[in-house]
Order: sequence, then structure tokens, then C-alpha cells
Amino acid sequence: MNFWLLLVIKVVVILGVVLPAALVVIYIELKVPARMQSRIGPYFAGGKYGWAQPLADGLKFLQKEDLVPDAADSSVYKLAPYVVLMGTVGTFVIIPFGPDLVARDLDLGIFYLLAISSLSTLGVLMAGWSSGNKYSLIGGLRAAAQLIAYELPLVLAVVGVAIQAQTLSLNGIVDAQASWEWFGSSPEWLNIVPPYLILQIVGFVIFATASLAELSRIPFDMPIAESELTMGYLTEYSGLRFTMFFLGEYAGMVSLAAVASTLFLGGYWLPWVGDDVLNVLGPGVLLTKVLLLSFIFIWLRWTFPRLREDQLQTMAWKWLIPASLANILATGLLKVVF
Amino acid sequence: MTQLDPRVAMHLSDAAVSVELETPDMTLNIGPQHPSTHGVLRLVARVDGERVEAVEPVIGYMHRGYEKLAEVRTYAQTIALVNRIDWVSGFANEIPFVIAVEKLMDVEAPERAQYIRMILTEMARISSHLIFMSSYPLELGAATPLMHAFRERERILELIEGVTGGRFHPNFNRVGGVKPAAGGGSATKKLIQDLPAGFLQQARDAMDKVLTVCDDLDDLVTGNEVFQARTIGVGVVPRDKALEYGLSGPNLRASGVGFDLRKAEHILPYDGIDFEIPTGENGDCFDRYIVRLAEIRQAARIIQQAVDRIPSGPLQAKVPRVLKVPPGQAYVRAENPKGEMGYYIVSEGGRVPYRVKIRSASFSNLSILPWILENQLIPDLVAIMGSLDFVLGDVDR
Amino acid sequence: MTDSPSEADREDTAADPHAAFAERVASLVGADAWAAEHETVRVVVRRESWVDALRTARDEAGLEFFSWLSALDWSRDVAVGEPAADAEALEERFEVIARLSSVADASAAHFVATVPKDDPWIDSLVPVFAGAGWHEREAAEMFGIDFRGHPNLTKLYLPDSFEGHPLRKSYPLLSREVKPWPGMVDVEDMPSTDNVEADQA
Amino acid sequence: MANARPNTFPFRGLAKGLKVTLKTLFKRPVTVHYPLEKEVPVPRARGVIALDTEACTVCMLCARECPDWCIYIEGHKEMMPPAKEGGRARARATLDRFDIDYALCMYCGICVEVCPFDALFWSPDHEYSEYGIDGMLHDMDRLTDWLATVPEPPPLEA
Repeated sequence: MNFWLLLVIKVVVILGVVLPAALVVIYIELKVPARMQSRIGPYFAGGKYGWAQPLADGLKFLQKEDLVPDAADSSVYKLAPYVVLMGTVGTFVIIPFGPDLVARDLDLGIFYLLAISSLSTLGVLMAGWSSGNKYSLIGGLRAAAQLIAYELPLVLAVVGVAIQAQTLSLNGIVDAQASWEWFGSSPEWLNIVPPYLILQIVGFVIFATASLAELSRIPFDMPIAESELTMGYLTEYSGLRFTMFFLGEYAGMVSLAAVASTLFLGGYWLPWVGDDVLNVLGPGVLLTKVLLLSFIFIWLRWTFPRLREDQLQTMAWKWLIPASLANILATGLLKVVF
Repeated sequence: MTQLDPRVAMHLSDAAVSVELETPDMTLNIGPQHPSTHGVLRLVARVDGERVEAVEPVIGYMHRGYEKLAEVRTYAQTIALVNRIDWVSGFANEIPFVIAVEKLMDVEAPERAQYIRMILTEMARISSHLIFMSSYPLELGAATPLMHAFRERERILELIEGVTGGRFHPNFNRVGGVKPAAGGGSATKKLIQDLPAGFLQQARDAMDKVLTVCDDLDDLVTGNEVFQARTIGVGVVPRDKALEYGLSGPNLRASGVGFDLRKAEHILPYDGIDFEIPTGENGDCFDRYIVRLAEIRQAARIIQQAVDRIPSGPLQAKVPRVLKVPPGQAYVRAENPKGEMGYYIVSEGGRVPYRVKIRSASFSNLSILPWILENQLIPDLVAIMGSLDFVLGDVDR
Repeated sequence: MTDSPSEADREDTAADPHAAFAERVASLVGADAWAAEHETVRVVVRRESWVDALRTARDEAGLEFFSWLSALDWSRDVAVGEPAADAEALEERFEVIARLSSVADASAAHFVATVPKDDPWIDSLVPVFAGAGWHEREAAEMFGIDFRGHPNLTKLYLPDSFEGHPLRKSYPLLSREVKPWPGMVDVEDMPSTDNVEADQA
Repeated sequence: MANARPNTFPFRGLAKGLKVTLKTLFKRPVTVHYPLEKEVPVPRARGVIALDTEACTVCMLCARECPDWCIYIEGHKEMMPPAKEGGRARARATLDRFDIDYALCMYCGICVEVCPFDALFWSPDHEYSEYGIDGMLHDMDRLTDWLATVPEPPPLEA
């Protein structure tokens, strides 16, 4: 097939998966916390259960004026939201939705993943700096400090999985989980509980924690910290650009949840079924796992208060990074011994 | 600063480096519109990165001049005014004013009226503290305790409204008693007014719910490691500073002073009620939080006892229809949810007071801000400010 | 208004704990006069000994809680509200009032200093009670009293450009000037107002 | 008093909090859907003031006692025929104007309380928001309409 045609199809399909998934997560974020707080939540939009609320919100934002402050560095200011969105959507290039359903199966998949997801950090910093607002600046700097601190444990947590699977390709990692054999010779359908969830549980917890920090979600939402910095780096944004950030936040959540599902929960894989079936069911399986993880992220967010910036740094450097190093060491030792 | 937290010390040393590099300080205007200033408080903060070097609070955005307004209003009209000072506990504001006028006129409210005053004051206290229980975690980033606390506060407000007719501004106290709103159909004003039927039982039920939500808040907030990390050891107010700045109420008790005007002053029948005065030990944000949580439980206890003991009888002592207060001066203070609320009334014998000085708790509680916010981090600034539990109407009057 | 205790007051001292307390505080701080009406203790001190008197009260009378500070305008010229009972005989003056109380028991006292209108100053309490700072700023802008030695006697509530001292009795209340009183319209005599409220059976 | 200082083992506090939110997730919400579903205010609620023009004698007490000066009354005296044959002609005050400016009103209820002839009543109805501030001035007709919403007084506690 023509390269360009294929590229267009892949881009459309990825956007067609990521953006609706993000909308679904936004809907969960509206409805679930409402019930956790004894409220009803959105109700009118779409006729029943307010299912169209995220769309309605988006439409509302589109109608708003796109303000650029006088003091802003306007070209950087205008570009920033797209950089953020690009970083998160770019992740999906290598996420496998089925044995053959992957936009591009890179051999250096994990490497690419970590590199492209850091791009959104740049966008946040651009937004914070260019807004010409002191709150935005503090928010942007906090975001930079926080993302640097948490990129490390994130990477180190993934290293354990890479050692375990002996590959950097995400497809390879899913395959390795699917064909994992407990005690040398058990049949693969025994892997009802994804094997890496047990073997790399430390890595998973570190990865999930670091993801929360990467996403700037409570308890690590200091870059936004509504009660301290009004809205942090988002303070000056409005209209379409705010929508991009908003969408980027949830697309980021979907993408990190998809990565976590792939690395630790077996991705698209289900026991008992063959590859042909997985090519059909795979996206659904992955999406279910993504929504499950998103629910946990949302649940945490609506239960916990926020840490302080220095406490967050302490946690990263004094706890998460040593723990992930120990995890790598233990994984390596086990790999050598068995 | 007696004990220097190692983390703070670390920041201080960072700051020293910054000074050598001659990075200029930034002036950060926090407010008057800002999510954590509870309305229209403005803080002009000189910040060095995340560290706040000095803070100058600017107040007066909500100054309504109640002391001047009271000079042109009759006593009955002023009652409608004073419940707007600290609007989250409107009922409690009326009590000291009315009792000050009663003292000047040498009348005393009937016992049933006093019990109703006590029950509703404690309800106002619960409602005010529940607002704190909701807004304080929110300032630290936890949004869910807000709705849990508001859910139960709504019940309390509905009970207050059922009796007085107003959720926030009851305008219920009269000189010499209380006056239930003449609710409903024709000729009702000629009827004897009293508590609506079922109120006492509803109050009992509501107290059970309040105690349940206190347990929920314990699980959601008090025991939460993140919350404790944010509040324990933060914003310590030692006893002598608290007294010097006139901190009162839960803020003072958190610093270890077990002083409560409900026990010290005998203006409402608290004498026969069994309740404790919760105090803190360290005077930090966590203590201020935990003292308020304990006060909700004690207030519920007071109400449970009071509804069992409330005597029957009239609600109003005999008072002339046109109030002329004999010349004299009286200061009456009461334990408001926010602290010591008092009215100093100077009467010259007319229908309107010659001077009313309003001592509001939040004003003094907030005056400690420049001292307490020196050399704190921005997130701690929010945590400390929230823990003082002020209402701008109570600050600006 | 007289502040010197009458003979009757002195006889009551034994019976009234407030009067006893007032007398004790008055002798401690060297007050000119004292009173204890309506359970409100009032101790009059000279403005020259204002700060010393309050420091003594804090250190020796156990009144360590700074409650509030404000002022009172005794004026013959009253723009709004009702004038003083005996307006002609009134001596024009400010009274600066500070309230201290104890946190061990209910004892408390108002310390009153008379400040003449043509020379309105008094020493600042900030060195003794840091919390007096805001209260003094409020009294300064509202009454136009100079608190000597205050570190930052700027306006607290009012905008910096505000002119006048609103809590002075001679200051008019604008909202009552611009709008006529709706009650002025007269149609019928008001019903008799001196009957006694007896809604309760 | 017992201060709940740090927990005995790590993350217990976090887990307890998660339990509370999860538990609430499966409980019925307490809020109602406002325009579709309405909570009934208590009978004594001070929502809006209703006027009974028949009872009003234009005595001006309410306008005089109003702290906000938000009641505007005008009236004139009419000579009515004598009640009994051969009696004296009575002077009866008639309302020309009775306006309450709800933009100024602070809902204190003093006017209702001072009315000696039971002409003013509180109604719990509160749905009269307007797009402009001038719409908040309710005239005599509108105030009379509110009479229909005045509920029966609640029974009293024994």
C-alpha cells in the first residue's frame, strides 16, 4: 500500500481511538466523583445520564474568546497546547491494540515512548513561561522540577520490565507476558493474573505513582494547584487552547494508562484465545484495562489532598528512585539465577 | 522560630545562594480574587521562588461600616444587621448583641428562649465548623470532604430555617427572647409561635448524622498521611503569640489555652450541660483542625442534652414595643464558632445606640498573618491561612 | 458620663466581684477612676501613662489576652443618629478604649484614656501587644487619632485616597443623604406605639 | 484530648479514605435535579413577601421600620358611607402604591413583624429572579399574587 495513504489511515485511526477514549475518561471524571460526593453529576446533556457532557463542554470552550495576554510571548503561548497534545498522542504510535494492530512496532519502543512523553513537559514549561503571569511562571517551574524528578523513577520502573521481557519492543513485551510460564512448564492460560503485575509489582506501583506525578494529578497536582496558584500554567488560557490542554491532560491519562496496561497488565492480551480473535477483541481488552486504571487514578484524585513541592521531591529522590533501583537489581538477580 | 525544620533550613540555605546571585524578589499579589482567600482578602507577598519572605495583608474590600450603620438603626434593625457579620454562623452573631441590650435594659429572656438560643448557637457552630471541614481540605487539594461536610451542614441549615425562617440570616433573637417567624397563612401572627413540631426529634436525628460524618471525616482527612504531612508542624502559633495577637476560639485552644467563653461567661444556660473543651498541644495547623473537629462532636453532645432538657414556657419577656435603652455601657462577648465575638454598646437613652463597637474574632485571628507567614513556602501559606478559619465579613465588618 | 466611682459603688465593692476587680486593677495601674456597670469593668487612665498601665495590667493583673482597641467620639455635633443625652453639657473628646482579658477566668477590663480633640494622639500599644497594630490602624483612620510609635499607621480598611474619619459623629452617612426616607409620606397617624408586647400567652 | 497523630502502619490512612469514597460511590445521591425536581422549602422560609391589600390600612409602619428603606407606599383617604344608618361617614385609607424593592431588601422580616393588621406575609416561594435589576421591584399586584403561595402555618412543638 502507498506509504502516505497508510500514514493517513494510521493517524486517523489513532486520533479516532485516543480522543473518544479521552472523552470517556472525562465523562468518568465527571460522573464518578459526583457519586463519591453524594451528587448526581451531569444529567441533561445528551438526554440520558448526561453522556454528552464532555462534548458539550468542548463545544462551550470552542465558543469562548481565545485570549492572549498583552504580556505573553504570543507565538510560544499559542504553540504550547499543541506541543502538550502532540506528546501524548504520539505515544499511541507504538501501543499495540492487537497482535497486528499497531501503528509502528519499534524495536526501541520503550525508548521512543519515554522520549515522546517528555515532550509534553516542554509544552507545559512553554505555557508557564510565555503566559507572562507570575502564577503561570511558578506553575511552569514546578511542573519542570516535578517532571524531571518523576521521569527518572518512571524510566527505572520500566527497566525492570525490559529486563524481564528481554526486549524494548512493546509487542515483544506483551508476547513475553502471554507466553510466561510459571515454574518452567505451566500452560499459558494459567496467566489469568497478568504475570508482570506479580513479578514487577514494585515497578508497577512506582510506575503508577510516577504517572500520577507526570500527569500532575492529585496528590501531585502542584503545577496547577488551584488553591495556591489559581490554575498554575493554565491560568491565562481560554477557549480552544484551554480545550487542547484539557484534552491533552486526559489523553495523557489514557496514554499512560495504556502504557501501564501494556507493560504490566498484558496489554491487549487475553488468556485462552488465539491471535486472530485478539486482533478483533484486543482494542476492547486494552480499553477496559485503560478505563480500570483511569478509574483508579480518578479515585485517588478525589480522595487525597495534595503534597507540598518539597515533599514531592523528597518522595521522588529518597523513596521512588532508590526503590526502583533496588527493583532493577532484584529483577536482574532473579533473571540470572533462574 | 524556635525549632527549624530541616527542610525549611534547606530552603533557607538555598535562599542565601539566591541572594548571592542577586536574583530579585518577586512581588506576588495573592487576591483579592483568589481561590484560597475566602472572598476578598489580598496578600501582597514578597516571594523568592517558592519561599514567602514577607506578607502584607490588605483588607477592607468588604468593609461595610457596620459600626456606623448601627448608629442610625434601631436595636431591632441592628439585629438584622449583625447576623451578616460572620455569615456562616449568622445565628451566633446575634446572641452577644441581644444580650448586651438585655443587660442595659435589665431584662432576661425566659428559660425556654435561652435554651432555643443555645441549641441554635450550637447548630451555627456545627455549620460553621463543617464549612471549615470542607474548605480546609479543599485548600490542600482534597475536594471530596467538602461535599460530605456540606451534605450534613444542609440538614443543620434546614433545621435552623425551619425555626427561624432564614438559613443564613435568622434575625430570630429579640431583646427579651426569641421570635419565631410568623410563617404561613392568615392570622398566624395572632397565634402563639414556637418551635415547629418535630424539631426536637429532627435535631436528635441530625446530630446522629453529624457524628457519623465526623467519623467519615476522620477517615477521609484526619488519618490521611498526605494531610498530616501538610499540616503537622506547619504554622505553629505559640501560646504567648496567640494571646498577644488576640487569637481566640479554636485557634487559641489549639495553642493549648483551654479557655472557652461558654464556660467562662454565663449568658446562656451552658452550666447544666456536660461538655468538654478540646485543646491542642502544638498550635500547628493540624491542631487547629482537630480542635474544630472535636468541637463539632462536643456541640452535637450539647444539642443532644439540650433537646432533652428544654423547658416549656414563654419565648418572650415583657418588653416595650418601642425599645428605648437606658443610658449606659455594656460589653458582652460570646464564644462564636470563630472565637470571641463581642459588642460594646454605648447607649444614651435613645432608640438607636450612640456607639456600637463590634469585636469580631476573625479580625484578630487574621492580624497574626504577617508574623506567621514570614519565611513560609507558598503551599504552607495556603495551609496556614486556611487553618485560621476566617470569614471576610467577620474581618471587615 | 462620670467615671469616678460614687459612694454607692464603693459600698457595693464587696458584693460585686466586678467592682472588686475594677478597684484592684485601678490601684495596680494607678488609674484616675473606675466603674463596673453591667459587668463591664472600666478603668480610666491618663494618656501619658497609657502604655505603662496596660503593660502593668498584663504582667500583674493577669490580663494577658488582647481583645480589642477602639475609640469613642463624644461630640455635640452629630450628623446622623441620635445625639448624646446631655449634648450641651458634653465635653468634646475622644475616648480610646482597649480591652484586656484573662484566659484563666472571666475577668476583663476596659482601659480608657481621654484624648482631646484638638490634639488627638496617644502612644501606640504595639510594643506591648503586637496585635494592637491593626486595631490602632482602624481607630486612626476612623477617628483621626495619631498613635505615636506605630510602625505602619496607614489606612486599614479605607482606600488610601479616602478623606475624613467616618466614625466621627460629625461625619455624615452618604446613603442616608441621597435618598428620601420612604416613611416620610404621611397618610394616617401611626397606631399607638406604647402598648406592651405580649404575643406570648 | 486524643490527637490522631501518625498512623500505626503506613498508608492505613490513605486506604481508609479510599474506603469512604468507594462506599459513597454506591450510595444514593442526596442532591435533586433542580428544575425537574424541587425540594419543598419549610413553611417558615422567608422567600418573598405577600401583601393583602384588603387588610392594609396604609399606616406606614412597615416603610418606617424597614432598615433598608425598600418599601414605598402611597395612599389617599376616601370617605366611605357610614356603616350604620345615620352614623358618621368613615375615612378609609386606600393604597395607591405598595412597592417592595427586592434588590434592596435584606429579608429581615421586620415589616412582616411590625404590621399590626396582618397585611404582610412571608411566602417560601423564591423563584423570581430577573434579568434586570428593575425587575426586582415588585408592585402591588405582584405582591398580591404571592398571597396564593403562602402556606398554612406549621404545627408547633408541644
